[in-house]
Amino acid sequence: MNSTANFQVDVVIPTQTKYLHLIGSIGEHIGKDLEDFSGDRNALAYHLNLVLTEATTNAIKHANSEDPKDTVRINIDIQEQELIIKVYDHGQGFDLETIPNPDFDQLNESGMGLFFIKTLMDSVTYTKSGDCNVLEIRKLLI
Amino acid sequence: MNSTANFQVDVVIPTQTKYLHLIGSIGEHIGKDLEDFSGDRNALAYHLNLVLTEATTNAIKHANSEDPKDTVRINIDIQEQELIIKVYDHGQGFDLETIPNPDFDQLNESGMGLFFIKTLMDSVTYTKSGDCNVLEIRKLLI
Amino acid sequence: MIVTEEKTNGFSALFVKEERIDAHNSAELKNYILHMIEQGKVNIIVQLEHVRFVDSSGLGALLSGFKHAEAKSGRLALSNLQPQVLSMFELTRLNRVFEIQTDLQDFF
Amino acid sequence: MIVTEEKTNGFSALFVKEERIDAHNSAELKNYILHMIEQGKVNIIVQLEHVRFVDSSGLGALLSGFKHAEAKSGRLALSNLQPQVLSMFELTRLNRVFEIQTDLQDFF
Ligand SMILES: Nc1ncnc2c1ncn2[C@@H]1O[C@H](COP(=O)(O)OP(=O)(O)O)[C@@H](O)[C@H]1O
Ligand SMILES: Nc1ncnc2c1ncn2[C@@H]1O[C@H](COP(=O)(O)OP(=O)(O)O)[C@@H](O)[C@H]1O
Repeated sequence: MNSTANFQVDVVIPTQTKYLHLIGSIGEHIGKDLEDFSGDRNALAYHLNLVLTEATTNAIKHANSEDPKDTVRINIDIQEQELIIKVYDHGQGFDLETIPNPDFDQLNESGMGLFFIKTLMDSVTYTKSGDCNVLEIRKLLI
Repeated sequence: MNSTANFQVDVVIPTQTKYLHLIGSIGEHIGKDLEDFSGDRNALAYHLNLVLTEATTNAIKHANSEDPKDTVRINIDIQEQELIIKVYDHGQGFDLETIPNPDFDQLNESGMGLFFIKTLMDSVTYTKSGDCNVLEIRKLLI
Repeated sequence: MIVTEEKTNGFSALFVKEERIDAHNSAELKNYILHMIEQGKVNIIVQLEHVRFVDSSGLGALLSGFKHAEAKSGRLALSNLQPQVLSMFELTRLNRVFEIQTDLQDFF
Repeated sequence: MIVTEEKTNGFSALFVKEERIDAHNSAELKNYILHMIEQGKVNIIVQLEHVRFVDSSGLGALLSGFKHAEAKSGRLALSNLQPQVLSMFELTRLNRVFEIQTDLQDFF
């Protein structure tokens, strides 16, 4: 039997930054539990913590619909060879292609979140899905 | 605005004890985030960690259908006044009413899990639900 | 399960270096203690300073060690419990079974 | 955000006592540092020994402090970074911006 069987986590949180710790920790634990991953599991754990934190922060900060009952949904699907994170927001959306990488010679206080996500994971897309937007992040586990 | 808005966590794990840490930690974080809870939030965090760990352990150990692809689903629903945990298993089930409290004068190595759940939470039921069983645990947050 | 063992004043001190004891690692702790007792180390103090969380199977592992040590006229005691871990012993009244000290040194 | 401040050799050492800096508490860290600079404490070493996790907003808070200290002819440096936290500075090449020492004492 494969020691890292498929599993799923689905979380719906209010748009409040106090929940970032919960979301990040879930990513950290998942990384540490992926016993079949041949790379550095502690690094993977940190990276999943970071990527989930950054993606959720963006959904809270940039896509807040001003409705105090607005929520962010985070879905994590761990398959044998791949981990798929989906973060759903109810904001006005944005065009991922137009966001440039940070200028490393003159770094800015902000604008590093998507850079981390793109650098540490294998693919990232942002699309409309029904009445919300979904940031989909994939990481190969082989 | 209520600072502890409603939120939900839904996790599906393989029947392996290595995932207990993840499930327990989620409970611990939720407890610490419940800013409206008037009682001791650190104690609540420990209790949710414990109750989720015990309930998931039972679903893994006593209800394992021998199928390596068997899973346990854990659902946590945080509402304004109440927290509801549901743990779904695919085993043969059991009758919660027939399980006695531990004999404190002659304690046994096992049989303390349900005692913790009943003592620390406000209500517990175990019922059939479709093709699975569900242990439902409620804790008032007022 | 990370544990270390030390011999002090005729006792074997067992330091549990895990933050969490649950059904994933409690069988290992139980077997470790039973193995110590089989080797003739029947007076054991389990030092729990690092343990932030223990579930019913963890309590069960310690209770099993207690009973086996007693059966060989030894004893198994506990030290350095974090407050929330101690409260698990109180809820199950296991604090009346185990001798529990604030610090390992308090046994001597 | 739990921080403590110490005056050493003309520097203000700021000890961050949180395990995690993210968008929930980074604004507080940023404002704390800016307030120090406004008070004339323009030479700051941020001691990060306790910090196990930092996100982009945490890096941004430190960078903001760095820029403000520099604008007042001071400097903001860092010490005691855990390896994974250091790797965040390397990924963004912020390790070329900040002076980073293994230990607070290494500055003196
Ligand atoms: N979910 C989102 N909805 C709307 N805009 C977003 C979203 N995520 C990112 N953006 C846009 O992309 C930009 C870059 O994001 P990021 O790299 O995470 O840095 P930062 O959030 O610090 O600006 C943001 O400033 C914002 O304009
Ligand atoms: N999900 C379950 N499916 C079947 N039986 C269960 C389940 N949960 C608990 N039980 C039964 O209830 C008993 C008591 O459970 P518990 O108090 O948690 O102690 P322990 O698991 O240590 O025996 C178990 O031994 C088992 O027979």
